[in-house]
Amino acid sequence: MPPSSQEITSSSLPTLLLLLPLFSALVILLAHRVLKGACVAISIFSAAICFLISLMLLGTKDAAPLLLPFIEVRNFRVAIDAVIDHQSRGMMFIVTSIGFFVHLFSVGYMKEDESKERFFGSLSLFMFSMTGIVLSGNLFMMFIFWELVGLSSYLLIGHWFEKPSAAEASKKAFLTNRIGDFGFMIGILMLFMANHGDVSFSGLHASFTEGPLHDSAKLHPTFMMIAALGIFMGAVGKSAQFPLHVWLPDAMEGPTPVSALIHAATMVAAGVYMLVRCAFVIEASPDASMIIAWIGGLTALMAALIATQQNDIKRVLAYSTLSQLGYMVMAVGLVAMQAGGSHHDAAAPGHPAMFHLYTHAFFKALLFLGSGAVIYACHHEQDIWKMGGLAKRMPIVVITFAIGTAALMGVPWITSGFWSKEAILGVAFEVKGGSPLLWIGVATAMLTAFYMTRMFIVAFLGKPRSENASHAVHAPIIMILPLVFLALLTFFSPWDWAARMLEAMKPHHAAEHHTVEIASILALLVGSSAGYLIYKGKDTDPLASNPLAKVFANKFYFDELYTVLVKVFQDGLAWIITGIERIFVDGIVARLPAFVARRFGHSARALAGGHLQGYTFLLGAGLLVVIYLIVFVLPQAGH
Amino acid sequence: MSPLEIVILLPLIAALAIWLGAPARITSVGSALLNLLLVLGLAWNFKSASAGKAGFAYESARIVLDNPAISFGVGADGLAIILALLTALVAFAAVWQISADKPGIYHIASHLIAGGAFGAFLSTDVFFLYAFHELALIPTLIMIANHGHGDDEHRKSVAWKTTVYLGVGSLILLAGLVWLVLEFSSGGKLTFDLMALKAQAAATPLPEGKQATIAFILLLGFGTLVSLFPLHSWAAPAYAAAPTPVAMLHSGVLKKFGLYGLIRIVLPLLPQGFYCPCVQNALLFMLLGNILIMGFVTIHQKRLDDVLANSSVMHMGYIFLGLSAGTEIALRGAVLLMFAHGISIALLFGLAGRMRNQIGTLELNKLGGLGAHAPVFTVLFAFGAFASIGLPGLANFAGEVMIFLGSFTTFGSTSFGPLQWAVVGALWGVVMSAVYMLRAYRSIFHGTAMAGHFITDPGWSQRVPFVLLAAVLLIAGCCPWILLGLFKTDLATLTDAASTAIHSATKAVSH
Amino acid sequence: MPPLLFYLFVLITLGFGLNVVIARNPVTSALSLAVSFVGLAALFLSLDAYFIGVLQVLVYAGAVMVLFLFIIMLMDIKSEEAGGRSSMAAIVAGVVVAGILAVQIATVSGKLPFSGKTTQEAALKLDEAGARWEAKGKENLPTISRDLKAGELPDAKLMGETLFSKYVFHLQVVGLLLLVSTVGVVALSKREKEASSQS
Amino acid sequence: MITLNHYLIVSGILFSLGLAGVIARRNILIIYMCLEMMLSAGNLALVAFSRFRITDGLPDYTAQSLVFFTITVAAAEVAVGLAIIVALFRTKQSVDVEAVTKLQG
Amino acid sequence: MSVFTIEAFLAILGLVLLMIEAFAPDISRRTLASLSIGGTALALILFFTVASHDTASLPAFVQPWMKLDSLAMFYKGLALVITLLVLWLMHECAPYLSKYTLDGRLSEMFSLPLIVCAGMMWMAAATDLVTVFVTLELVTVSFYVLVAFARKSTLALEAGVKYLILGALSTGILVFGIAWIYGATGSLSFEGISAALIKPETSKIPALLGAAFLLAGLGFKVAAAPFQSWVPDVYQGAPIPVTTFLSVGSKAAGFVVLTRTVESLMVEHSIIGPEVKALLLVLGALTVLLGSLPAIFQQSVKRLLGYSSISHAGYLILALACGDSVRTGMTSGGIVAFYLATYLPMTVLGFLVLAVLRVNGQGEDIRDFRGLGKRSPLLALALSLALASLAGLPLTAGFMGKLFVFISLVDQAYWGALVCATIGAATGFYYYFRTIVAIYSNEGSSSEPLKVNIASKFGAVVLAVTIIVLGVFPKPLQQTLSKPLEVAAKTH
Repeated sequence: MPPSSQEITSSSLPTLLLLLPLFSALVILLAHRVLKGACVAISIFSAAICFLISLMLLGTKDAAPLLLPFIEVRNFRVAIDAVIDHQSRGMMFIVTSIGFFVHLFSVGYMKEDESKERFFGSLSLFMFSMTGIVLSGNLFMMFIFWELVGLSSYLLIGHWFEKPSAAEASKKAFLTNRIGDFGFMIGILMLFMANHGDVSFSGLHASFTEGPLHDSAKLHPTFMMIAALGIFMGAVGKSAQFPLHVWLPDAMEGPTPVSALIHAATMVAAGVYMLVRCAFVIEASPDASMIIAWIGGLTALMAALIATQQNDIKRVLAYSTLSQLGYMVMAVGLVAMQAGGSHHDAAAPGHPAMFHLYTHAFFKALLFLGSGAVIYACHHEQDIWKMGGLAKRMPIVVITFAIGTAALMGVPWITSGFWSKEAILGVAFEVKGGSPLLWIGVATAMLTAFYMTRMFIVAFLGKPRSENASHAVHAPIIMILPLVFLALLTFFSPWDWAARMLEAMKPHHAAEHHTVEIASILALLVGSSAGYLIYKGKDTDPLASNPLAKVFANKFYFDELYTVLVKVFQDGLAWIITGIERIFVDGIVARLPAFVARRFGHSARALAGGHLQGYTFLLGAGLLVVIYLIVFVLPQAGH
Repeated sequence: MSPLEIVILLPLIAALAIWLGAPARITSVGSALLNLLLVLGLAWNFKSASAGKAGFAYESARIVLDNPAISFGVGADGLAIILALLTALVAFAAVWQISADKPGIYHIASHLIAGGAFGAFLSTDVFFLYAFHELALIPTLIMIANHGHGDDEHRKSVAWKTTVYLGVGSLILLAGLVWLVLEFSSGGKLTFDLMALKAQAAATPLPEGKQATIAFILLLGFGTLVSLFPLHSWAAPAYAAAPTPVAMLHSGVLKKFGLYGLIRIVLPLLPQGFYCPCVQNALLFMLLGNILIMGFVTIHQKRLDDVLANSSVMHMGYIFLGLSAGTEIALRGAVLLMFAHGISIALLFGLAGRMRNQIGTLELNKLGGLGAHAPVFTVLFAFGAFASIGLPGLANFAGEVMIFLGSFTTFGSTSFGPLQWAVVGALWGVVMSAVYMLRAYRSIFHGTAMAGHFITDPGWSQRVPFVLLAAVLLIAGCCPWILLGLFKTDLATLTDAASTAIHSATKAVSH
Repeated sequence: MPPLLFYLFVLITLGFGLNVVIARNPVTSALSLAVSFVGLAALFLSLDAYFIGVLQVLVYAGAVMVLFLFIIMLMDIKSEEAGGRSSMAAIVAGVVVAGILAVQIATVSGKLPFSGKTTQEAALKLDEAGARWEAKGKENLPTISRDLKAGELPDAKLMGETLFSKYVFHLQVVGLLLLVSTVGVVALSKREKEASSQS
Repeated sequence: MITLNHYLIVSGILFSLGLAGVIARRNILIIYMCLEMMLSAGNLALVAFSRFRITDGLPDYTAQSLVFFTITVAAAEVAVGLAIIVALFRTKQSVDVEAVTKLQG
Repeated sequence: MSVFTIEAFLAILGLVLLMIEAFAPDISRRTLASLSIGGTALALILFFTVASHDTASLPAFVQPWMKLDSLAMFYKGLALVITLLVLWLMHECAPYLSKYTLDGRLSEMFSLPLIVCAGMMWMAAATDLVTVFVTLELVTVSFYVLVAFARKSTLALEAGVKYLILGALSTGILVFGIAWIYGATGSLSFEGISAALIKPETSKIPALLGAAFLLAGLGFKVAAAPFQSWVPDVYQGAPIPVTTFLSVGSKAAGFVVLTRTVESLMVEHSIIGPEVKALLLVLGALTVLLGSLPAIFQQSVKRLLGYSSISHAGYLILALACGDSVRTGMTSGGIVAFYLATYLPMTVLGFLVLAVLRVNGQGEDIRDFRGLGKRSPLLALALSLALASLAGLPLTAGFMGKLFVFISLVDQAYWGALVCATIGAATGFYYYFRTIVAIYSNEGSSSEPLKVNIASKFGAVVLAVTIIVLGVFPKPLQQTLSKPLEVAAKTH
């Protein structure tokens, strides 16, 4: 029978969604010599189409089409299959829309770059892999694309690979993610084993809710905890949670659009997305959810603290991204704690983490692109202390930037950031044992307000502090447009109708707890006013001398610590083990026997020493031995 | 005459022809291409052809000796076909990339090695299976000793080490095989025919203790040839010193013989022995040695060829892991990984060789910034490098992941056995391989180039072999089911034997 | 043979044999070897192997020893040219090896079932042997049976009979061997025609 | 009384004497003499055995004929051997075993 | 036609040639060579065509002493072949050999091998120790002459002296052994000995003593440790053709006697069987080690081949020790014969190349082989084949023999001996490949092509092909040799 239109869309749209960017990536890889500038067009075109498709998808109803049998062994199969539900549809929209805008923005931003073909190719590759993650219907598929986004981020961070810092940053990013994936894989394998080889989300969900794994939380708590934490470790790597957060700030070595798309809005959020996807796994282990929540909270606070003392505009934003991601992860943990082992459908619409992801995606992308515009205007000057007074020179940029900042600080009632943050703090408030996390959240909010104010004031107000700043030029229209669009999205996203339409699962209990509201509003006021008072009209950072501030400025010395760890536990160990391997293993297995053989052979040569007497003696002695053996030994030996 | 015999003889004939003075390059590349097409054809036609007994196709046998019954028997099941495919591909690439200024012996040696590999993979008679592998060793050693890299004395010593090492290994192997034949030959008369041996093994399996002993001897013998830790120390120096085509062929193809032998001979004939706890635990220790210890050793290397050589030693551990898991998924994964690793390491060695020719050194700290000068070269190298660190979409990933999955098929259980712990170690190995590969990649292609240390992109004709290999990596990585489809059935029987053995073993443990 | 004589001849054989080994001068050695062989021949006689005994005297004590002496004279090797003293080690080695070997043989030599017998105990039964010979009816050698009947051992005849009836082929081969050795000797010891630098 | 044992022991001692000479002496001529001694020791043993292994009333003449062949062969060997030794003496002016130590290792 | 006729013909031909040399001194070497070679070839043809395999066909006066079982026929054939090859090699080497002989004359070199051949053929069929002793001495004495013949070369002379002294010593030991065996068993024929050894009343210890001396004496001829020390020196010193003759001919002769002796000593239910077996195992293992390990250091290929022949002797002794292998249906004698048959072409090929190098004024050291791959690709390839085969690489003749030995060892679970055999083989890989690598190495001492006459080329090709064929398709040879099993079955 002919497939109904619904089926067609449900299987062909996702396929298209996947294949278009892949296609453009491949074309660019193979033919960029021929196509030259056309590459850009191809890439943008594919991004645009994807945007449209994801819009079309918004209407469709849930489905789980199989796209490709990847590995098939008799009854076992690892498939590339899409799951289309509210979550993936919403995420698809975020990815493709921001992706599209970033493509546009890049056309302007990368104009002078001589290898922009490579850039756009990698962008398409990223779009492909990200789409894969969003659509993936089982953990393996997710892992596959998980690694692929890692690759594309590696390529994009290292876009200017002649710069050693960029090269190092890309390497660092990939390796840190690899460590996360190590745990991720273990988690997957454990689930694979526990769930009889079925790691599709639907299958897992089924067996966790009423299937064999239903009360695994009680039966084997440790196993479930390790499994959950394994899965979480993947997220830790990808979403740059403590302690694997170190790569994200360095990733700012990449071109700014990349930072906006990958390292702010989408890829880093993939971790959260994945956690929400398999929330039921985490719920199965209260301990795990507790740990996750706390790691999220710590990351949020720590990143916020660090952000207060960064001078590179992009780094400030990077750390704010970290801390917002911390929020989301904390939210995941909190919701799981709230579930407390009992399985309510956590993936149902209205997960605060997803909501914050959604709002954050837009305003953070906006902020990054804005900063990109600023940097572009200031001839790739990134130090905020060398800017200033830009408000007059680029009004639109500044306005959009201000909207973004407001959203990030969570200005009450009008900004998206406010609602999503409230949602998270609300959960923290509800969950018993969540109060410390609540206060961490509030503190983070205060700090956020503080450092954003600081950045805004220092960068845009006052008078220019450098040549570049004073001759800042206004960005071209192609870069302005995305800013505007994103500003609009930022503005409208929290409204119910928008949220419903985009299926951004606006939480049901946003803005209920007045204590929380008051707390966060107070935090906002305190933070921003502090920032205003301290930095108003300053040309240098007054806090720089403060020892505590130094600690923040140096990111709690994490990089130094890790450098030492790598030196000792990797290179040192490698040195030692190599020595052992060369000396002992090779020595015992190979050199010793060889040596013995040579010695023996050498002394055996003496038997043919050339002296007749020696030979005759040997003959005689041999005769003796033979007689002795055969006459006096062997008969007794009892053969 | 079976087409497989042509496949085996063609390279040998080509070598002979070149020796007799035929134009080296044309003959060699031509015959290699011909063989590649032939093998592809056979693979294509395999499904329909595989009507032979026990899933073997294109069978033929010529009696060579009556008692012990030895016959030059060839035949191909999916496993053999895949490895033949690997051989054909790598051989083609290897002979193509030999630069014109090299003497004919390069081509002769390459073809001899290829012929030996074909013979080893395609014979259905234990005797010839063993014999062809040995045949392939001589040219390897001669080439290392006479045309290898490094100063004369170093080359020679490496060559001797390899010679004696592999010699001892193959002799241990021979002893094991002879014992096997003696045990499994039914009714007084000895036979080396694999089918007959299998039949006898199925009819009257040996007591487990004896099985375990023989299996362990064979494991040591084959293991030496595959550089199983701690019998590995010949491999890295040999590959580092070997001339490019030899390195490609030996590390890519010939080395797989040991694993092939284990799958082909040990698993079906001695399942209880191979999967008895003692042998298994020993094997797990050794392969973890391969993965973790060699991983660290590789991280420590300072020259690209050393990195590649050691990494290829390290990656053997994963394939052994697949064997030790023994489930069908894992075994297929192992075979897939054999193929993938062969292609990727051949690609990497080939490119490294080209780099050595142009720059003259492979010292990592003397290189840099090549990415800007030779983008095509860089991309090709990236294919190899990322494949070998198991990036999805390239062939190695599918194999590795299948091995991992196959090791976790103790369904429903929520506790780790030794195998699962080994997998955890292996997963950390994946991280380590990423570390050394990216370090190498970064210091060669990123940053800024040293003065005078430039390379040029390969011209169109020079690209052919590398592009071919890269393409294979991509295809096999994106659609592994194509390869996996080649052997639907033939591993099934084997794995049933294995799984029953495993279960009995686990029972033995649990009781 | 009475023990006394036996021991006398043993003394001669071994004593002069020892002298061969220890004498400094080759001539002395050669002569003592001859004497020792004579003693040995006497032992052969004591074993009723008259023909062998005679052969021993003729071939060894006669021909071979003469040959030796001739060569020694020809080269006129003085004891010092004969090579310096052997090293102590060599001597010790020789003594030890020989001693152990002798002991070993001695221990074994008693182990035979009939090694305790004397010649008297293991007496020859000449008459029945003679009867057997008659029964064989060997016309060509009637004397053998006659002698046997007469109670004396026709050693040479029996020996000859054995050699020329049973061992003809071997005799031929030995003849061949002798010829080969002759030719070899000629080829090896002939002087070169034109006195060239070598030899 | 004199038993076979005595003869065997004598032959054994004679053999050992010869061996001792062969090992200990350096003069090739004397070594050669000692070899002859060893041969005749073998002969003595053979004769003794043949005497005590009485076959139909007579000594075993097969063994004695072997002795005969041994003696003959020994003579031939002596001839060839001395020829070689002479050749050696011509080239090296010495019959010391230490004159032939070029081939070694 | 009786085989004996052929042997007699050879012996007489040898005599005639000797006489010619004696009475017509100015006859050209070429005629001599062609005469002897032609004669041997004729004998060979006759042997393989019309010779009868029936013991009854022998003349009456040799019948009691000879038995024409297939083993005997095989070794006779082997003797003929090797003699022919040696004579041809002699002819090849004549240019450089004549420099070292008296007045540059080689006549004995062409006549003595014929007599040696006759002796070996007789020995192959001998059934009693008297015949063995006489023929063995015929061969040995002729070899004394042959080894020392190129007496103007001091090395050859030295080799001659060493071979002479040690050979005579071994003869003495052999005689003593025969005496004691006779004393213990009362018989000199192999049947008689084994018959006596089956009887329980036979006194064991004296028999063992006899066996010890006998094995020591024969062990010297086959270069078994610890009686092997003469081999390297003599092989290195003797003229190349003579060395070839020694390493194949005399060794084969020694082994046929050893085989028959061991078979009669180790006949089943023999009272001394186990001891002899154990002793042979020990000696075999020791021989393998003492043959291969010192070879690591050799620089002279000729000497190297000497050592290699020792280690091969070790494998053969192990084969003998294992006794008849029921599984493969081959007697130990059959295995030994097979091994020797495969050993012949590779050794001769090796020496042939040495000879060619010598004729081209080169030495015998490994460094003289450098660049041979360029100077004469054909010889290079052939020699590499020969060496690979000596190393026991599969698909060459050398492997099958080793395989049979391995099968026997594993079958009887003699792990110690197996380990020694393995070590030996592994070392072999080293020193043979060292030479192969030298052949194909770049830094050739000189690179002008070698002068190789057509005969040598042809010979090399034939031998190489033989190696391959025996390695890949050993069926016919093995079938001719697995006949002895029935014979053995009949005898026991």
